[in-house]
Amino acid sequence: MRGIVKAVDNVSFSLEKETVLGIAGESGSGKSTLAWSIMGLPPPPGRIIGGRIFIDGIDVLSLKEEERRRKILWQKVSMVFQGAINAFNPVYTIGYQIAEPLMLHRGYSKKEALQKAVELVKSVGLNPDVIHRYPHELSGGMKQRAVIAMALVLDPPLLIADEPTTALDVVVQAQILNLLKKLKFERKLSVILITHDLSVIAELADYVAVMYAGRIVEYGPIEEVYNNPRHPYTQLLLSSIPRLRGTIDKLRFIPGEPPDLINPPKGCKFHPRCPFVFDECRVSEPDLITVGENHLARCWLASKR
Amino acid sequence: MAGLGRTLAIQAINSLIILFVILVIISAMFVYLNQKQLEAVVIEATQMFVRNLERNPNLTPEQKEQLAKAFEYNMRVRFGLIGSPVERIFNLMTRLITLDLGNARNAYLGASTSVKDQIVFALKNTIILFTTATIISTIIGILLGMSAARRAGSILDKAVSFAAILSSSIPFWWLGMLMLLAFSFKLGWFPYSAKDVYVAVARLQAMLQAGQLDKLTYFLKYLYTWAYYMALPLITVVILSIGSWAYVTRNIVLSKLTEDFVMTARAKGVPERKVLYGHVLRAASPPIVTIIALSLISSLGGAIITETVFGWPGMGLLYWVSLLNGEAMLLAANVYVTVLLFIIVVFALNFIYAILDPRVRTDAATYTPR
Amino acid sequence: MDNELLTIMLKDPSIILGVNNLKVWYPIRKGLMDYIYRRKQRFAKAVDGISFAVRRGETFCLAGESGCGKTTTGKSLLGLTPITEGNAFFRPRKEVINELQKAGLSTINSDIVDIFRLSWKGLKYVKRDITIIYQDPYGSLNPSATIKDILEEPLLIHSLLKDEEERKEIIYQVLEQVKLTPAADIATRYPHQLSGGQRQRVAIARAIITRPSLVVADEPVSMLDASIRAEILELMLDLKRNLNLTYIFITHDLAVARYICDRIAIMYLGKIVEIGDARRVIENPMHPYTQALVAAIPEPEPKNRLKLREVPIKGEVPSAVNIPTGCRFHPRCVARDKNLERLGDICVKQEPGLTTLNNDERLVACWLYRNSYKLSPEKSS
Amino acid sequence: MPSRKRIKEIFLLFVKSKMGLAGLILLIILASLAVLFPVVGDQEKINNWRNYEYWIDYPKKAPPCWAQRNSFPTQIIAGEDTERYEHEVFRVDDLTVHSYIVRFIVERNTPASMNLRLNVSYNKTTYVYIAIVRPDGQIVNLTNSYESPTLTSMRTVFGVSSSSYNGTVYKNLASYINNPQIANLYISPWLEANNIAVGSTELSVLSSKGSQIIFMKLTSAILTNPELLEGEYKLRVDIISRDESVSTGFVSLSLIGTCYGVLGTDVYGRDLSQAVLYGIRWALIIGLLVAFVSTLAGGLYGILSGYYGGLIDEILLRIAQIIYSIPVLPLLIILSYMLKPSIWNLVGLLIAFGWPGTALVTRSMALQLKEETYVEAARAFGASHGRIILKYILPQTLPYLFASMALGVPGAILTEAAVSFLGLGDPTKITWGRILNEAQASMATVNGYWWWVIPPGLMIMVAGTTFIFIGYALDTVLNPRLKR
Repeated sequence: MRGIVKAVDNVSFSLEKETVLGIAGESGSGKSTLAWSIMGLPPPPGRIIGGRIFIDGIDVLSLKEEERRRKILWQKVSMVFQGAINAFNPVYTIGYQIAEPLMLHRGYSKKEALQKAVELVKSVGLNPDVIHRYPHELSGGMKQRAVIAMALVLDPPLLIADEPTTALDVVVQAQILNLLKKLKFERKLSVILITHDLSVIAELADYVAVMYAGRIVEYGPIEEVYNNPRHPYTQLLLSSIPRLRGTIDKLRFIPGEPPDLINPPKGCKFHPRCPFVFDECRVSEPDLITVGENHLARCWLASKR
Repeated sequence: MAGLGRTLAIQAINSLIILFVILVIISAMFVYLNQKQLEAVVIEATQMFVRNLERNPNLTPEQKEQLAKAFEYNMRVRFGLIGSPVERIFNLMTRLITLDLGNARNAYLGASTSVKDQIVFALKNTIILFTTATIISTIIGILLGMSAARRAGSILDKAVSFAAILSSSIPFWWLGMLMLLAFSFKLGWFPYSAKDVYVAVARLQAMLQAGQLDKLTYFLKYLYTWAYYMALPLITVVILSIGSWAYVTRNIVLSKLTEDFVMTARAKGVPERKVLYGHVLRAASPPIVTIIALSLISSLGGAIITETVFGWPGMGLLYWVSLLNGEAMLLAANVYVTVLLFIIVVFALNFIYAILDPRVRTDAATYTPR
Repeated sequence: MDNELLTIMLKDPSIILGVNNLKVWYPIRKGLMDYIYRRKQRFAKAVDGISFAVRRGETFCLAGESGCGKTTTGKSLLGLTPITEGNAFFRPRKEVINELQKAGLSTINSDIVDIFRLSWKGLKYVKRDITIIYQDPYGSLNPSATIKDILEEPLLIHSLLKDEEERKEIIYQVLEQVKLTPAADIATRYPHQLSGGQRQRVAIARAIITRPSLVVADEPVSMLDASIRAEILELMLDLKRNLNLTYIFITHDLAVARYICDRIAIMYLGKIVEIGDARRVIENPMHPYTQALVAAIPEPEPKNRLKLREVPIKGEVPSAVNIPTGCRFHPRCVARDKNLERLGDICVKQEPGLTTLNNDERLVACWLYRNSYKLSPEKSS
Repeated sequence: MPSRKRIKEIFLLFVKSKMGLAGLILLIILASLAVLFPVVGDQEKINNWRNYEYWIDYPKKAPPCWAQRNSFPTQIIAGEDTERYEHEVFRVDDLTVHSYIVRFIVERNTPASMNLRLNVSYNKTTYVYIAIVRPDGQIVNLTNSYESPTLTSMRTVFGVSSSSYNGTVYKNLASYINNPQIANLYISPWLEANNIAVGSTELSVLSSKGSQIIFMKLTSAILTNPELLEGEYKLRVDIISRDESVSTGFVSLSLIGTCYGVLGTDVYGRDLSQAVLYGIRWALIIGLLVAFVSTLAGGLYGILSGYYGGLIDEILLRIAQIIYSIPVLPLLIILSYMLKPSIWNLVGLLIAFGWPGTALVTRSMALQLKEETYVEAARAFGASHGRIILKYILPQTLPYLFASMALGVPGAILTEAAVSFLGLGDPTKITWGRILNEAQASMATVNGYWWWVIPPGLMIMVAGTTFIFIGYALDTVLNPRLKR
C-alpha cells in the first residue's frame, strides 16, 4: 500500500494584492496540502519537490528555514485553519496565543502584546475578556473568530483561509464569512480561500481555481467560471448543488470514484468520469488553455473550440 | 478556580476513602489473625508481673490481685484486646492513625524503641532518598523522552523504548544487589551499608566539636558523606525510573506532535525548540503527570524495598527489620505510613495535574447536545 | 391532546407516523455542591414538546442547527434514546402487525402501535419497519466486518431468512439496488476499502434490506462532497419511488431540504417553530428564525461577494439547560426588536404555540402573527 | 467475528514484528523448560530442596565451574567403585584391623572439603587411624598412629561410642583438620619433622587452612606461599578393633570441589541451577494465572460497567478506582505476613488487587464503543444488549485484553518476587524471589556471591521482558489506532 502520493502536482497561480482567490476542490484534491506548502510547511511526511513560491516578492523556498521563520511566517502570510477547534493549544489562554507572534517577531513585552490582542479581539467581534479564557471555554464560532484575530496579529498582506467555516452552523458560518469580507475591505487583505464548498467561495472570492486530483483544472474570475464553466468537472460540480431559489432541476452528479493518487489515470486525470471523454483525453494530459480573459481550463475540449 | 477546588475536594475525599479502606483492612486483619499471639503476650507479661509482685512483701494478696488485674487490663487496652471486634478494629485504626503503637522490642538505628519514633525516622530517610531520585529522574527522563520523540524511529528512540521495557521488568532491589556486587564488592567504590552514614556524620560532628574542622569544611564533608552513602541507592532508583519517564514522555509528546496546534505554532514562526518545549511539552504535561502517578503506584513499593538491599535506613529497611524480628505492630505502622506516603504523592501529582490542565482548573463541563 | 392526534390518525389511514408532544430531557448530573445546596434536578431539554404527523410516501424534513433536537427526535423513533414524555403512533406494515399480534402484543385499532409504549420485544419487531441511515459513512459501519456481514446483520437479528444462500441473494440484490456493482465483489470488502459515497450506499442498503416502510435519514449527505451528495440524493429519491418508502429526512441544509423534502419542520432549541410545505417554507419563511436560517445559507452566486449578508439574528444559541422563558427565540429575535411596541413583553412571558395562519396551510409558533390566527388552531397538519 | 483467515493474518503480522518474534521464541523456551523440567532438570534435587542432609556432599557457596579457573572438581568415590580403593583385613597383636586405602587425584586446586562415610559394626573398644599418603611419599597422620602410645578412639573422630556401634559413621575431614588441636597434634609435627618451623602465627594459619596445606608441596614456603602438589593421593583409614568380629564397609569419600555446576551453590550447598530452572514454573504459573484471571474479570467488569452506564457504572467505577489506587505491595506485605504464607494466597491477593486496571480501561473502551455510530446502528436495527456486547464490544476490546494479559504477567512476577524477597513467600515453593531472599539473608552482596544473585534476577527480567514483548507486539498488531 506504499507509494508516492502526488498531492499537489504542477500547480501555478498568481494573486494580485487585495484580491481573494478561492481554491475549490473535493476531499482528496490536494487543497490543504497546497495551503501548507505555500507557507513552506508541507504536512509531514510530504515534501516540496519542485517549484517556486513568491510572496511579496520574496522567493520563499530559497530561504533557509530559520530565515523563513523570521521573515515570512505570519509576517507575510498567516493562516486561518481548518478545524479551528484544535488550532489553539489547550493549555494557554487565547490572549497569549494571539499575542505570541508579537512577542516573537516584534519584540513586544507581554503586556503590550496582550493590549494589541484586546484590540484585535474586539475588531473580530469578540468580547475583550476572551483573552483570559482558555480554548475549551469558547464556542466554535468564537474560536473561529479568535483564530482570525490570531491570523491578523502581524498585519500580513496575505491570509490563507483553509476551510474557515467547515463544521460551523449556517448562521455562524454566515457571520464568519461576513467578518472575513469586512476584514478584506478594511485591511486590504489578499486572501487565498480554500474550501470544498463552491457556495462559500462565491461569498468571498474574486478569482477561483478549481482543483481535481492535485491539479488546477480551471481558473478564472469568479463570474466567468461560475456562469460559464468550461471544464466538464466544474460544470458538473456546479450543477450538483441544490439551490435555495428558482426552479428545482434534477441534480447532476459525477459518476465513478475520485482517482487514486498513487496510481492516477493516464492522460487527463478526469477522463474516466468525464461525460465528454474522447480518445485524446485517454492518452495525454492537456495544459491549462486560455478560454477567455484570464480564464483557463485544462481540457482538450477547450482547445478544440 | 471553582473547578480546581472541586476537583481537589473530590480527590481528597477519594484519598481519604482509600486510606480508610486500607486502615480497615489492616486493622481487621490484625484483630482476626493476630489476636492469639497478642493474647499470649498479654498472659505472659501478666504472669511476669505477678511473679514480680510476689516478691514484694508490702502488699496484701488482695492488693496484689487488684494490681495484677489492672495490669492485665492495661495490657489488653494497649494491645487492643478490649471490646467487640468492631470496637477493636476501630481502636486499632485510631491508634494506627496517631501512630500510638507503643514500643518495639528492638531499637532501630538512630531511633528509640518507640514505634512512632522509628517510623518517623524511617519516613524522613525515605523521603530524602526518593525526593532526590525523583527530581533527578524526572529531569533526565523528560529530556530523554523529548529527544526520542523528536527523532522518532532513531536509535535513541529505540533505546528509550527498550530501556523502558527492561526497566519495567527489573526489580529495583535486584538491580540494587547488582550495584553492590559491582561497585562495593568488586570495585570498592561505595560502602555496603548506607546506614553507616550516621556513624560517619557523628564522627564529623565530633571532629567539628573538637575543633579539628572549620565550619565550611565540615559542611562540605557533611554533604560529601551523605552523597557517598546515598549514591548507590540513588543511582539504582534513578536508572530504573528514567526509562518509564522517558517512554511516557516520548509517547505523549509524539501523540501531541501531530495535533493541529503544533502546526499552528510552527506556522506562527515559533522556533522549533519553543514549539517543542513551550507548546508540545506544556500541552503534554497533564497526561504525563497522570500516567506517572499511575506508574508510581505500581513501582514505588518495589523501589522502597531497594532500601533493604543497601541498608538505607528508611521504610524499606524497616520492613526487613520488622519482619526479621516479627514485630507485627511495627510492620502494620510501616505499611500504614507507606500507604499514606503513596496517597500523598498521588494526591500531590493530581494537584499538579489540575494546575497544569486548564480544563480541570476552570471546569467547563457544560452540556452540549448532539 | 393524546387522543386528538390518534383520532386524526384513526380517521386518516394515509398517516404513517404521528408524534405527539415528544419530550426528551436529559438529567444533568448533580455535583457535590448541588446536593449540599439541595438544588433541583436540572435537565437539558433536547426535545421539549413537539408534535407532527407524517404521511405515507412523503419525505418529511426536520431541519435546524446543531443542538436543536432534530437528531434526538429521529433517534427516539427507534428507541435509541429514552424519552421523557409523548407518543409516537406508528402504522407498521401488515407482516409486522401480524408478528406483534402473534407475540401477544397489543395494538391500537389493530394497525397502530405507540413506539414509546412498546416492550423491548415489540420494539424489535417495529425496527424491521423503521430503519435509520446515519450521517457519518465512516463511523456507521463496523470497521472489522465485511460489507456482507454488515448487511446480513439486520437479517440475522430479525431471523428473517434462515438459509445462508437466500440471505446472500438478497444482499446482492440490495447492493445492486443501491448501484454498488459488482455486488459479489463489494460484499467481500471491508468498509475502509470503499469511498465515502460507496459507504453511504452500503448504509442505505442496510436500511432497506428489511423492506421497511419508514426510513429515518439523519443528515445522510452532510458529510459528503457536493457531487457525491447529489448522487446519494438521487438514489434516495429513486428508492423511495421504487420501494414505496417514507423518509424522515433530518438536515441542517435547507437547500438540500428544498430539493428532496415534501414537508418541513424547522426546529429551534427543542421546539418546532415552523412547519409546512418545504418549498413554501423555505422560499417564504414566516418565523424570524426560519428567516434568519434561510438568509444565512450561501449559494454559488458570484454576486454575493459584493455585499455583506444580512442575517437577521443576534447572539449565540443558548444551552439546552438554560432555555429562555417565553418564546425561546426571543433573546436572538431581531423581528421582535423591530416590533417591540406591538409585541410588548409577551415574547418573554408566554410561549407561542404552533398556529395556522389565515392565508396559508403552514403552522408558525410566533407572536408576530397572533392577529392573523385562525379561530380553530392546532390541527396537526 | 474474526475469521480464521484474519487470525492467521494477525499471527503473521505478529511474528513479523521483531518484538513479537523475540517474545514468542522466549516464551516457547520458557514454557518448554517449565514443562520439561523433569527431563532437563533434576527433580530429586528439587524434592530434597529443604532436606539439608541431602546437600552435605555439595560444595557450599561455590561459584559455577565455568567461572573459576583452577577449580577442584567434586569427586565422589563410592563403595561400588572397588577399583578406586583397597580393602585389607589383618591383625596386629590382638587387634583386628580393617584397612582402607582410597586413591584420588588432586589437580589444579585442593578439595574444599572431604566427607568420609563408613559402615562399622563392633562390640568392643575400637580405634581409628587416618592418614594421607602424598604423591611425594610423605605420610600425614591425621590421628595417632600405630607408633604412638595410644590410638585415637572412634569417639574422638566420629563422635560415636568407641565400645560398641553399628551403623554409618560420617566425618567432614576438612573441618576436622581445620582445628587448632589437630594442627598442633598432627600437622605441625609433620612439618617440623620436615624442618619447617611452626611458630604461633603459622599455627593459626594451619588451624584454619590445614586441610589445604596437606596438599601443598613440601617447601620452606609451604605456609607463606603454598604451591599445590598435584598427583595421586591416598587416604588411609584403619578401623582397629578389639572385636574380632568387627565388620566394616566403605561407603564413600567425597572430595568436594571449589566450584559447582553451571550456576554454583548456595550456603547449604544446594544446586542453584536447579532452583533457577524450577523457578520458571512458578513464575509462569503465578504470572499467567494472575494475569489471566484478573484480566478476564477486569475486562468483564469494565465492559458491563461501561456498557450499562448510569448509576451502576458510577458505583462500579468508584469501587474499581479505589482498589486501583491502593498501593498493592505494602498491603500484600502485611497480608502475607498475617495469612498463612502460601503461594495460592498470594495469587489470590494479586488477582484481588490486579483486576481494576483492566476494568478501568475496558470500561472507557466500552463507554466509547457504545457511542460509536455503528454500535448504535446495531441497536437501531434491533440487536439486543447481549448481541451488542458479544459481537460489537467484546471483539473490539479483545486485542486490548490479550495485550493487557501479556503485560500483566511481569507485574505479578515482580510483585511475587518482592514479597518473597522480604521472606514472606511460600516456604515450600522455590521461586526466584525466595532464592534472592536467601541470598540477601546470607549477605551475598557483601561476600560477593554473584552467582547466587544474578541468575534469579536475570530470569525475572527475561520472563518479564518476554511478556512485555508479546504484549507490545500484540498491541501494535491488533490495535489499529496505534498502527495509524
